[in-house]
Amino acid sequence: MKLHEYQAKNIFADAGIPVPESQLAGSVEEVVEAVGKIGFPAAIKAQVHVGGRGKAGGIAIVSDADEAREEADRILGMDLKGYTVNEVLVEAGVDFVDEYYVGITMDRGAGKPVAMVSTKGGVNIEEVAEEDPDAIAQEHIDPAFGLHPYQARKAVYGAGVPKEYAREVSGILSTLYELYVENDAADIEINPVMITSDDDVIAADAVMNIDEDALFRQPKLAEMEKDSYQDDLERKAGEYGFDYVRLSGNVGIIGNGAGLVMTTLDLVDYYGGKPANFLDIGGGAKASRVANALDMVFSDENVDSVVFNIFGGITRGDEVAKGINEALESFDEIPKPVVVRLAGTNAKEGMEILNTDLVQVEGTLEEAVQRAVKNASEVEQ
Amino acid sequence: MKLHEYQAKNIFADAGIPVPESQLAGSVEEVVEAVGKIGFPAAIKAQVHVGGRGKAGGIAIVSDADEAREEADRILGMDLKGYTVNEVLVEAGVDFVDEYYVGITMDRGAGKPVAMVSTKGGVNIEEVAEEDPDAIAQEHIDPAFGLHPYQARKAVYGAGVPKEYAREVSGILSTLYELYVENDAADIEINPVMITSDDDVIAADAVMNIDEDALFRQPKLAEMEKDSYQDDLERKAGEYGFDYVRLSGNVGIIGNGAGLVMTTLDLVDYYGGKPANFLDIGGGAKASRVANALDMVFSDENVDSVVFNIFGGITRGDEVAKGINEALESFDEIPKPVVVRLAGTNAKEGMEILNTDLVQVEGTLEEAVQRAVKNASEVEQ
Amino acid sequence: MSTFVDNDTKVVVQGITGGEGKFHTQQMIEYGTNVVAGAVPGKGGQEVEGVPVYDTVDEAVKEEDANASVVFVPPAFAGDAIFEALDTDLDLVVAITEGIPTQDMAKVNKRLSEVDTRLLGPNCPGIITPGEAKLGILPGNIFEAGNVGLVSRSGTLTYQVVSNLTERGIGQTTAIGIGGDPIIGTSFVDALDAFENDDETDAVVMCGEIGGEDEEQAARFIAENMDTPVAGFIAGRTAPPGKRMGHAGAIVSGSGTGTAESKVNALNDAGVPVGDTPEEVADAIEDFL
Amino acid sequence: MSTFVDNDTKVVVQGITGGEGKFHTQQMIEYGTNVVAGAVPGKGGQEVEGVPVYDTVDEAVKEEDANASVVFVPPAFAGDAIFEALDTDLDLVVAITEGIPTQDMAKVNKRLSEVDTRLLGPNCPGIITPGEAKLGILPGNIFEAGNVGLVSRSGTLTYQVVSNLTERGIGQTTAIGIGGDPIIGTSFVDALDAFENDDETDAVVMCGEIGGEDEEQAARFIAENMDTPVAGFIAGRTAPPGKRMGHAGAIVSGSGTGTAESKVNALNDAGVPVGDTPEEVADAIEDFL
Repeated sequence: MKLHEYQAKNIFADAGIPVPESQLAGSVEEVVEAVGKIGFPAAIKAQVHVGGRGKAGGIAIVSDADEAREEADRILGMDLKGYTVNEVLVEAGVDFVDEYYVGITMDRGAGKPVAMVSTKGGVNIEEVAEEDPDAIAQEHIDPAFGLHPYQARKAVYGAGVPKEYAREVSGILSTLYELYVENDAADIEINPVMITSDDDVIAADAVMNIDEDALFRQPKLAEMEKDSYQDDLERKAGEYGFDYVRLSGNVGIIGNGAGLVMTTLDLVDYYGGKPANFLDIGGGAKASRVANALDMVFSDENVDSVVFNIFGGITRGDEVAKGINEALESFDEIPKPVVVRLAGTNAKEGMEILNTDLVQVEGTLEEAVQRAVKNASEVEQ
Repeated sequence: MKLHEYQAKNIFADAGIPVPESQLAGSVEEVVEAVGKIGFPAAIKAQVHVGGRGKAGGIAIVSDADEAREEADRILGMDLKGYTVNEVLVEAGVDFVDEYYVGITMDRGAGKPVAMVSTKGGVNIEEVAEEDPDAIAQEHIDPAFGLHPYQARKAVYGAGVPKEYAREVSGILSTLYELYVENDAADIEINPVMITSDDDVIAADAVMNIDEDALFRQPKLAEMEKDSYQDDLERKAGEYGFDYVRLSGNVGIIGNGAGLVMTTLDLVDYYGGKPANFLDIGGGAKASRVANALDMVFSDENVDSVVFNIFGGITRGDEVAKGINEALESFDEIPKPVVVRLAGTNAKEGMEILNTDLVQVEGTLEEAVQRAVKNASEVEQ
Repeated sequence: MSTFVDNDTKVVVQGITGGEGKFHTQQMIEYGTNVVAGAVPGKGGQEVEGVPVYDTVDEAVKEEDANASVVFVPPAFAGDAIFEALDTDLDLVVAITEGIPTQDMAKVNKRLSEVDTRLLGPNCPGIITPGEAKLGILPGNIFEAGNVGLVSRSGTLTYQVVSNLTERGIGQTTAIGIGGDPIIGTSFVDALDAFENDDETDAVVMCGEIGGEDEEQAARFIAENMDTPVAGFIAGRTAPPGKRMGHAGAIVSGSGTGTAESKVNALNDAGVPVGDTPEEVADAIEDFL
Repeated sequence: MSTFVDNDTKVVVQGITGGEGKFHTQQMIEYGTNVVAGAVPGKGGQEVEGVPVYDTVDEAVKEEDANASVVFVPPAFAGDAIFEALDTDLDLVVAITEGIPTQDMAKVNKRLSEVDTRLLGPNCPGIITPGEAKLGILPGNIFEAGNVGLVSRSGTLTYQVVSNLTERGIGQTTAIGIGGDPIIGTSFVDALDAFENDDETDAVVMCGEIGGEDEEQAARFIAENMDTPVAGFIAGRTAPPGKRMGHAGAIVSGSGTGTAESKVNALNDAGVPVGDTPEEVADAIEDFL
């Protein structure tokens, strides 16, 4: 779960990491008011979950009120890589002489977090990692001990941060690790840490992604989750408790188990179709959950055809069939053709219950997907 | 450093461990006022750093105001194993059906903390440990991970705590470990944890000893240190920053290094004398520190004779000699005879500086101690 | 020979009194698994499906001589439950629970390096040696004893591939679910190594998916250390970067690591045929035998 | 042969720019110790007593090939400094610092179990192999090369006993200060074991003190494993229970464990003569030789 820059910066500031003076604004008038307080130059930064906002036109530096009004008007409401900008962060401009990168993420291979520092900040750190890996100093963190102060120093000196800033930057790194743990972060980074012309060290950007599996013990962050959805469908999936990812195709996909649903998407693609979504109803789903899943997929206006692929382990075929019947029987006309494939636990019982007037039934995964792809292509024509 | 029961209970209560309603009182009137609020029966408990207060008469249970007044008058000001009672904790009496022990201490041999639970609470736990060690369930704690919840449960079930109290008692144990870490405790225990007739679980006593070496990062506890001294001499030693222990003999002892000072005490005893104190001036002591040490020992009215034993490593004999001279030259008459033995770094230079009109000089440890013992016995006669 | 579990495996079920724990205990017993105890704090003294319940895993192990556990404890408490299991010198711990916070698992991972116990999962369907024992939630009826080993990051995908095999009359030595989380106990390499050393396993199916680099490591291991032929499948070819595809571990990073393409290429380079469909995986295995 | 340190030991001094660090670096160099580097955060690039200073121990080890460190870092930062040293694969870390919080040392102790480095101390005077090298604060001039090993929990008591030996013309192979804290790296047993395996050590002095049970363990070790004769001394016979006698570790518990009596008895039972005075210890050693 991604936090917005302003949310992450609030958390950073509360922990004592210096951030520029800033104010959140949702309208042009609020932006003008904010720059009035903050002064010039000021930055106006789109608050959307998109990397490379700057290049995409989501950030503007303004030097007077007219420019602020103009840029606010341009950015608020704009579409940034599929996300609509509803809020901007108005922030004091920083006159900087250098930019560093500091961040912490989970190294899956090592099974432990890793702290990273680079003096090549302000650019895409993945590119730095590829082109000049030595420019990023790394320290693996033993999660039982946490980040030792000496490790923070070692990373900072190892990255070549000049002595006069080393103490502050390593202090920021140590604080970042505390926040990483306290907030169950998956990633946390500042890119760039700016060195100002006054020799101050300041977090000019803030990225924080939260481990969704830990939201149960992060009530404040869970509150922020509602701001993190890209659109109404994602929000709906969140409310229903589905693992859902929206894609750009027209074949709606529902299944149980991440691997099997991914495989269903892949087969749609393999047989020439375009998946509209990933939707995993999870293990042991009851009829109502199945109905909710169909509601989700039907709500996506891009969907022309649906494939329902269940291999029952804990999930029972009869429950799934009941759910499909319930959902479809509520329609006067089935909105999109639905292909159903049921296998595994109670599949036979499910097939007996299933109202085959309302759905098309196939015996294998491959056949079901091919039929759904065909249905979609027929609608397109 | 020992905390008083009321100090520890405040810390427990802030952490959510249930404690009886209580109020600190320094006078009979305050006790009467306190029982008026708290009701009867009430306990009046001497706040001194002594084990076995109950047996020694430091605790009274009172059932009306007259009794409270009487007992308060008896306990306040009483001498409890050498400590004067200046304050009592007035506490609501608890009607209990069972008493447990929970505690955490450092297992030096294992190099890690150990959590202990016993259903034989309310008595001296060391005696339980000796007579029925199986009655104490122990769980060693990996300090990198902390006390796992399963360990707290394992100790509680292992000790035979009934199921209906297991969750609360293991919760208390987990909280104790948090407090142990947060406060840099050396020991922390509740003896007894009482099960009340209403099935409540409550900490009826509280023991907390703090690692003195960690007081630098425990400012609140360091504040309490001034309440922890037995007498003015200990307070003075605390101000001077000496490792000092007062004993009951009449040979004052000053030296450098714990092992050598202990050895000097042992030799005083071995040669028939009685050590008055342990006083370690530490490594690399300057002249002023040496003078302070002499001031300390002279302030002890029990002291009849002083032995100054220095084996210089970092400590320099010339600095010590200078300090001795300065301290003694300020007297018109030397209060107690001082025997000096200087060896190691700059001992020769020290011997040259030392004003031998004011002190007696010996060449070996054994000779110096024997001379000081003789001096003391002569004063006694 | 079987891998990790067999007739002699004595199982304690952690969380046996919960809905899932109870249901699958019954299923495991029905399959023939030797479930000897349950462990649930505060429920010691009860019985579930005829199995005695203890307050702690330690007691269950001591009283019933268990050498393996299956964890059905909810995510908030599952990390602690795994630590508890790892404290009792078991041979195997199978963590079914989905949704354990990753930082909890990083700590478990550290603890794993200090003990000799093997962890499967978490977020895995468990392990089955057909005809002998199953530990977990896999539907026993689709498996058949035979000579193919299977290792997979995904539950239902495993069932799909197994049914493709079983329908052709190809049975399995052992099927191992290693789990869909970013940090797991047993890796592909560990499982492949076990299959390579199992005389009865003549071929292996490996079902990977996007995220991480376990499949790439497995490919290197296969190329360098395995004589037993392996066929592969990789799920998530159509997954967009930066999106978690159900499994916490199934995510292509924004910088493009963990892609299906990288994994398929690595396996192909190691001489491992990778099926475009589950049927093609079964075809490849049939060719091997 | 020498124990733990010799001519080839290459030393990095942590905290070399502080008063104590500077002074003792000069003293160590003067004694002939091969001090190759210092390590102090933020002071990299400086020189102290002709020795180059680095920002991290890691750098110092890499650049100067050090294999041992001496820690003169103040107590608040010393735990971290020891962790840093333990991260660099040194053979030996000598922690001089007194007053490190015990809970910090419990964590260090855990880390020690994961690495191959030996820790001496903390709160110890260091180690000296007379004529070869000293790491720490021991006054070199009182030592003389010879055939007696010495291990002690106390600094100045060590000097006292050593001077009693040296005055009689009895020299030392190595003198090891293990430190006066409750949790220390190298124990009596470790040091005794090293002396037992050192051909040049013909007798050993062991100076214990009240608190803990290290001396009792050492007594068992001597009885079971040592041919080299040992003479003992135990400080703190007159210490009252519950009072910390200078050293954080020198405390007889309220329940009466850690007494001098228990230690003297254990050593006597193991056939170790325990002197009532330092002179008597020297007498016993003289008898052995």
